Amino acid sequence: MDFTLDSEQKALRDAVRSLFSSFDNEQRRAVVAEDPGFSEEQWGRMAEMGLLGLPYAEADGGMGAGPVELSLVAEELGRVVAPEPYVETVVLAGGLVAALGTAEQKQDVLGAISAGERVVAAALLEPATRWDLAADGVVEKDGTLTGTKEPVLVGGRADQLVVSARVDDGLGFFLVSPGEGVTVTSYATFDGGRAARVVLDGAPAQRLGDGSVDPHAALARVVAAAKIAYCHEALGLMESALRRTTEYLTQRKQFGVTLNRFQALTFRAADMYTSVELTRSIVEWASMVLADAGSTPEQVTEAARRAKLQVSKAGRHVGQEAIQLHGGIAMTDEYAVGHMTARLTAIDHLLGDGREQSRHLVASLGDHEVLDPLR
Amino acid sequence: MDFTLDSEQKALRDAVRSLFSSFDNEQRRAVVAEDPGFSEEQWGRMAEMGLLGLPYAEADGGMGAGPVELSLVAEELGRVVAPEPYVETVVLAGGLVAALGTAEQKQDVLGAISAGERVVAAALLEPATRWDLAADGVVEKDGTLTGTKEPVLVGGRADQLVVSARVDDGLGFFLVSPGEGVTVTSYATFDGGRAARVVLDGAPAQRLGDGSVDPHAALARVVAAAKIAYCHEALGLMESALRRTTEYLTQRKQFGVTLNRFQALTFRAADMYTSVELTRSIVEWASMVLADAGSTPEQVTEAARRAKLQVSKAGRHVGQEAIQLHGGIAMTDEYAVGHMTARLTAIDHLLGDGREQSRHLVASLGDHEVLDPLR
Amino acid sequence: MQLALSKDDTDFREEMRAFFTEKVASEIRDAVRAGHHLTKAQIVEAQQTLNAAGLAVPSWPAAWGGRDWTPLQRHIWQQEMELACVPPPLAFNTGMIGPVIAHFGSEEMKQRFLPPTANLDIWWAQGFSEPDAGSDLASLKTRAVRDGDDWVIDGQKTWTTLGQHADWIFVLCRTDPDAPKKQQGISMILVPIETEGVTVRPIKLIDGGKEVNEVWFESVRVPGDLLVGEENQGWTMAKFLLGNERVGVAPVGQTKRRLATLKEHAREVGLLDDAVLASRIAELENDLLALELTALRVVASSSEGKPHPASSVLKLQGTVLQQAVTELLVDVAGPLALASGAGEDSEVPDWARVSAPLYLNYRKASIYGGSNEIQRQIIAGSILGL
Amino acid sequence: MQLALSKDDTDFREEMRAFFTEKVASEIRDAVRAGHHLTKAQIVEAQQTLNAAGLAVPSWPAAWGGRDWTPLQRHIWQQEMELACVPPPLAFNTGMIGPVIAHFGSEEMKQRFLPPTANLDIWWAQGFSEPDAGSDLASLKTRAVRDGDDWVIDGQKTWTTLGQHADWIFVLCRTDPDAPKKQQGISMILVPIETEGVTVRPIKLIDGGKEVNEVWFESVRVPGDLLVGEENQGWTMAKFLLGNERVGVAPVGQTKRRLATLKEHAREVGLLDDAVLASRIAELENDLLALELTALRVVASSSEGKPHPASSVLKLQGTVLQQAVTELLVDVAGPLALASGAGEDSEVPDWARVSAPLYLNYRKASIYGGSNEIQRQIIAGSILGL
Repeated sequence: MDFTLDSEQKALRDAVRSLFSSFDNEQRRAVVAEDPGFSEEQWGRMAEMGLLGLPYAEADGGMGAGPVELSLVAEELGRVVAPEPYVETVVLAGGLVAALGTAEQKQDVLGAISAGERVVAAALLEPATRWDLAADGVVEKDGTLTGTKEPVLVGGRADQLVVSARVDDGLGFFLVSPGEGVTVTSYATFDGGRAARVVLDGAPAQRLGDGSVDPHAALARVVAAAKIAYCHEALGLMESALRRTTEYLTQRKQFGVTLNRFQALTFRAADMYTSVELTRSIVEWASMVLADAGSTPEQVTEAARRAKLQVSKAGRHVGQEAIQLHGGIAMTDEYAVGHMTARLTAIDHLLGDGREQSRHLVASLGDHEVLDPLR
Repeated sequence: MDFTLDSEQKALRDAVRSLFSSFDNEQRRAVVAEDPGFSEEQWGRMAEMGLLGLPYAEADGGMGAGPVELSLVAEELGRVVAPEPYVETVVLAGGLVAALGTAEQKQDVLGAISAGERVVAAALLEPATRWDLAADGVVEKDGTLTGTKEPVLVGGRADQLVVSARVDDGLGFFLVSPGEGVTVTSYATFDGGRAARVVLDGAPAQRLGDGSVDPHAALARVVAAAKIAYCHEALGLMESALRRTTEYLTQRKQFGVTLNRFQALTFRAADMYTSVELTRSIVEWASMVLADAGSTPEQVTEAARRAKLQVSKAGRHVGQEAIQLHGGIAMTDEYAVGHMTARLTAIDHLLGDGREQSRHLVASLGDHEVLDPLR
Repeated sequence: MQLALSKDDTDFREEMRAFFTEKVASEIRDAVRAGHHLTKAQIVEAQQTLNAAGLAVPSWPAAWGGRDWTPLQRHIWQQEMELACVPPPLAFNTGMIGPVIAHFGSEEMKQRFLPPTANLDIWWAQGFSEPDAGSDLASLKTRAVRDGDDWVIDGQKTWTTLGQHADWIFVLCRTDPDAPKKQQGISMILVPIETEGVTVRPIKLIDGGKEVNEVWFESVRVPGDLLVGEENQGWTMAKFLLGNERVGVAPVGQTKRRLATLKEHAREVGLLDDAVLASRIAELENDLLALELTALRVVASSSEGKPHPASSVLKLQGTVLQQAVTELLVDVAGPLALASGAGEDSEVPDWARVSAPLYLNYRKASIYGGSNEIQRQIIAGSILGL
Repeated sequence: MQLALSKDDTDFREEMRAFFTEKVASEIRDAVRAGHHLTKAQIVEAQQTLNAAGLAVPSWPAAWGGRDWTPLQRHIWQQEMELACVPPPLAFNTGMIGPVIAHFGSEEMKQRFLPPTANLDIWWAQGFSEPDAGSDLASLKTRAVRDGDDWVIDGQKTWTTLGQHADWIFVLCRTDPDAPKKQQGISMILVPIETEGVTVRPIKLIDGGKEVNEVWFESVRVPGDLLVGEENQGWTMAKFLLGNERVGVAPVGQTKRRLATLKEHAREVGLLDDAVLASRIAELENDLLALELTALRVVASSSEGKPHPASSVLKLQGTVLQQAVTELLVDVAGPLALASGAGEDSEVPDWARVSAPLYLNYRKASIYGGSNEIQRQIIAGSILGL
C-alpha cells in the first residue's frame, strides 16, 4: 500500500495546475455568466494536453491512463472551482461509451471527446426519480426514444447525449444527437453550471454496444468512477476553502487584532483541517481500489460509496464553516469561497448524497466483522 | 401559558434546597459507598417535610400536590446529585399503586411511603427486554409469581415490590414482599445507586386493584410522569454541571491565565448554556401538560417523550462537555462533576433513551402539520 | 405554571389567524410559502394591509400606532403571521428606526417620520456595517462633519439589506473622532437616498439574488435636523436597536412552516419511509418546539428595550434550526435541486428548484444581525460571567 | 499509488496474525475482548510473550531489540495486535522511557535499563503531570536539588497511570528555577518507587476503577547517575517522548474490534433492524476506515522522533471515535447498562454490564496524553499557521 505519486503523476498534476494558474474568481464569474457556462478555449487546451481523453484507450484517441491520473485532474479543477464539465463528459458520458460501445462507437465518440470536438452529456436522471439511474421514463421503440430526462448536466451545450432508456430486455443506453425529436431547454444551476430539460419525442437513437456487456454492471462501474472523480473534485474544493479561510483569518482584523487571535475560530479551522485530511485518505484509497485490477465490482462500488459518504459529511462541514469563519464576504458572488460551498453542495447531491450511500452500506453491514483496507 | 412559579411553589423549592444545602460530594461518596446507597436519615427528613407523599391524595396520607411541585423536588435532588430514590419510589412504584390500587391498597402502601416507613420499588424490567415494560417473563399462577426481574432499581432495599407480570387477561401488577419465594441480589449501579436481580419462584403476590382500571393506560401515564420527573432531575444535574464548569473556568489557571481567557472554552460553555435553557423550556412545558386536566393521555405520553428526547441530547452534550472543559479532575470520584455525568447517563437509559423516544415520535410525524405548544 | 391560554389570548389568536389568512392577499402568501423573493410592491402591500388594521407596529408606543399587548400576545401575533406566510412588517422600519425615533427623536421628528414609517410609505435601509467593521461595529469609519446647520457625510456602508428599494437610510456616523473610546463619538443621521452623493450598488450573493447593497457617501449634505436625538448618542441607539432586533430574531413560525412543507415534500418523494430522514425531521420538530417554548419563556420576562439575556439563545439556536431545515430540504430534493434555474415548464417541482439557493442564502443567518460568534460571546460574558 | 500489499508485507501480516492469535494466552485476550481490567500479572505475561519473540519493542534501535521494520510493518504489527485483543506492550516502558533512554541515555544506563524495560521486569510509571500543571506541562513545580552526588526531589505528580504497579518512575523535575524560560531548567530523573519519601496513592475514577495515582516526593534522595542525559535537557526529552506517544495514539485496531463486537451485540438485541442505529454503526465504520487510512498515510511519512504534523489528527479523531463507540455501546445495552455492578450470576450479559463504566472511563481519552484542545492548538498553530 502506497499513497505517493510517481514523477509522471506529479508532472501531470503540475501541468493541470499550471493550465489553471491564472484562473481566478473574476474570470470564473465572467465565464459562468454566459452560456455554455465554461470556457471553450480552456476546454480546447485541456484537449490539447490530452486531459479529455485521459482514461480512454489509445486506440480510441485517448491516453490510456488510470483512475489515479484522472483523480489528479479532477482535484485540480476543484481547487480553482473550474466550471468545465470534466467529470460529466469525460468520466460519466464518455465512460458509458467506453464501457458499452462497439469498437466503432468508441472510436467515433471517444475520439471526438478526446480531441475536444464534441461535448457529450449523460442523460440519466428523470424528474420523478431520485438516484435510480435505471429509471425508465424514457422508452425505446423502433430505434427512437420518447420521454423526458431532467436535469441533464451540460445538456444544453452537448453535441451528443448518452441516454438511458427502457428496452424490451430491460435497460439500454443510446446515443442521441440534438435535432429531430429532441427539445433541449437549458438553464443555469446553482453552482454556476448548466443543466437542461431534454424532451425526447420519437428521437432517432443509436443503441450503444452489441449487447455483449451487461448494462447494469457497466453503469455501476461508470457511476462508481464518476463518484470517485467527483470526490477528488470535492477534495480540491475543500483544500482551497480551508486555505482561503486560514489566509483570511491571518489577514482580517476585527476588534483591533487579526482573527487568528480568536481561539474559537482557529480551533474550528483545525477541525476543518481534520475533516480534509480524513477525506483525502479515503478518497485516494477509493481511487486505488478503482485502479487495482484485483478489485471486484462490489469492492469498487463499495469504495465509491465510502468515499462519497465521507465527502458528503466533510463537504458540508468544510463548506459551511468556510463561509461562517469568513463572515459576510463569503456570501458574495465576488468572493470565491461561497462558490466552493455551492459546488460542494452540488457534488453532494449528484449520484447519491451521504444518506443514500449510508443506506446501501447499512445493507451490507452484516457481511463483515471489521473493515480492512489492506489487501 | 405561564412559566412562573407561585409563592407556595417557590417556598417548596427553597425548603428542599435548604434540606440539601450541606450535602456535598464528600458526604455523597460516603453515603453511596455503603448500602442502601442513600441516607435513611435524609429519607426520613424528606418524609417529615411531606415530600414522599407529595403527589398522593390526602386521604392516602399524601399532600395532594401536582406534577409541578414534584418536578421542583426532582430538580433540587438533581442539583446536588442526591442518591435518594425519589423518582423510583414516589413517582414510579407509588404512582402505579396510586393509579391501580384499591382504596385499601392505596391507604396502606402510599401511607407507608409518605411516612417514610416503607421503600417500595417497581420491578418492571427483565433481562431479555429493552424498554418493553409490558414484558411477560414473570407469570402469575394461583396468586404467586414466577420469573426474573432485572435490573430492579432500589430492589435490594425495598420493603415491597410492585411487579409487572403476565396474567390470563394480559398484564397485571402485583405487590410482593421480600421473603418466601423471593431472592434478591443487590449490586451497585454505575451512577452510585443500587439495583437488584429479583428471582421470583412461586412468590406470594397480591394483585393491585380490582380490575376496573386499564393497566396499560395506567402504566403509560405513570411512566410518562416518571420520565418527566427524571427530566427535571436531569435539568438540575445539567444546571449544576454548567455552574461548576463556569466556576472552574474562572478559577483554574493554565499557561499563566485563568481558563476563561481561552475563547474556545468559553464558547463551548455558551453552547452548554444554550442546551440547558432549551431543556428547561421543554421540560417545564411537559410538566404543565401533565398537570393540565385538559390533556389527553396521548398528549401526556407525547410530551414526556419530547422532554426525554431533549434531555437525552442535552444531557450527553452537557455531561460530556462538563468533563472535557474541566479536564482530568472531573474524571475523579472526589469531584462531583463526573458523578453528574454518570447520573445523566443513567437517566438517559431509564424508561427509554433519545432514540427510543424519537422512534415513537416518527410514527406520529404525519399526524400533524406543525407542532403547537399553545392551547 | 399554567399550560392553557386564557380565554382572551385564545380569542386573540383566533382573531390574528383569521386576519392573516383572510385579509392578506393570497398571491403574496403563496409566494412566501414557495420561498420566492417578493417584489417591493408585494412587501409594501402586505405591510399596508397590516397597518390599516393596526397590526404593523404593535410594539410601538400607543400614541404612534402601538398596541398595549402582552409579550405573549406579541409572540402570538408574530407566530400566526409567520405560519400564515404573511411577510412580516419591514424590520428596518418597524423594528429598528421606528422604535429609535419614538424613543430618542424630537416630537417634530416623530410626527414627520413615524406615520409613513409604519405604513411603509418610507422604505428605510440600515446604514451600520462597513467593509472594515463587521462584527466590530464600533470601529466604523463613516464620518459626519458639521458645516453650518448641515451635516456632510463621507464613507461607505455595506450589507445594506434591500437597500435597492430604500427611500431613506439611517446611518451611524463618527461625529467625534477624538472621543476617548470608539463607542463614543458616534451619531445617528437620517439620509434621503436620493441625496446627491449617495450611491447604492447591489451585491450579488452566492444564491444569485441581490438582497444586500453597498452604499457610498461622497460629500453627502443633509440638514442638521436629520440628526436623531443628540450628537454622539449613536452607540446608545445602536444598542437599543440591536437589542430589539434580537428579541424578534428567532423566526420560529417561519421555520415551523418550512419544516411542515418539507415534511409534505418528503412524503411525496417517499422519503418519510426512510427512518433516518424521518428521525431527522422528528428531532428538528422537537428542537423547534424547545426553541418556541424558550421564546415564550424569554419574551415574557423581557422588558422594553432590555432584552432577557437569554435572547441570545434565540438568535443562536434560531439560526441553527433555520439552517438545518434548509439543508434538509436540499436532501429531500436530492438531484432535483440541480434544476435551480429551470423555468415553470420544468417537471421538477418548484420547491425542489428553490431548495439549494435557499440553503445557500440562509448561510447568512448565522452571520448577519450579530453573528453566532457574537451571540456566544454575549452568553459567555454577560450571562456566564466568563 | 498502489492498493495491494507487497508479498513481503502480506507474509508479515500473516506471521503477526498467527503469532498474536496462537501464542498469546487466550485468557488474557478474552479479558481484553470483554473490556475487563487486566491484572498486573496478565499484562506482564503478555509483554514477556511478545518480547521473547522479539515483538515487544520493534521501534527501538536494533541493538536493543528493535526491528528495522518499515512504518507500514509497524502499523500492521499494531493493528494485528489490537484486532487479536493482545494487550499492547506497556507504553510507559516501550513507547516512552525506553526510547528516551535509548536516545539520550549513557551506554551504562542503556545496558542497565533497556533489557528489563523491554521485558517488563521493570514496570515504569510516568511522572509528568502535576495538580497545577495539566495541559500546561512546562509549569511543573516538582524540584530536584543537587546534594553531593545525589538528587533530592520534592513535589507532587498526578494522573500517574497504573502507578500502583510501578517499580520505577521517570520524573520531570525543575532543576534550575532561575532559567529564563519555564521550559528550560527541567531535567528527567529515574526514581525507584520504593525509595524512602515516595508515596503512591490511587485515585478512584468515576467508573469505579483505580488506574491513575497521585505520587508524592518528600526529600526523596536518589544517586546522581539516575539523571537521564544532561541536566536541564528534560523538556527536549519530554517533547521527544510526547511526539512518539502521539504517533501510536490512535488505537484504530482496538476501536475497530470494539465496533465489531458492538455490531454483534446489536444484532443479538435486534437493534440492527433499527435503521437509525444501523446507520450510526455504518457511519462509524466509515469514519474508522478514514482514520485508519490516514494513519497509514501519516505513519509512512513520519521519521524517527519527528512525527508528521498531521499526527495530531490521529489523536484527535482517534479519541472522538473511541468515545463514539463506547457511547453507542451503552445505547445498545439500554437499561441493562444499569446492571453494571451485577455478578456473574446475572442474566444481563457481561458486555452490557461493562458498557457504562467503559463509556465513562473513556471520557479520559480526549483529556490525557495531550488533550484534544492541545491537539487543535497544534494543528492551528503548527500546521495552519494560525
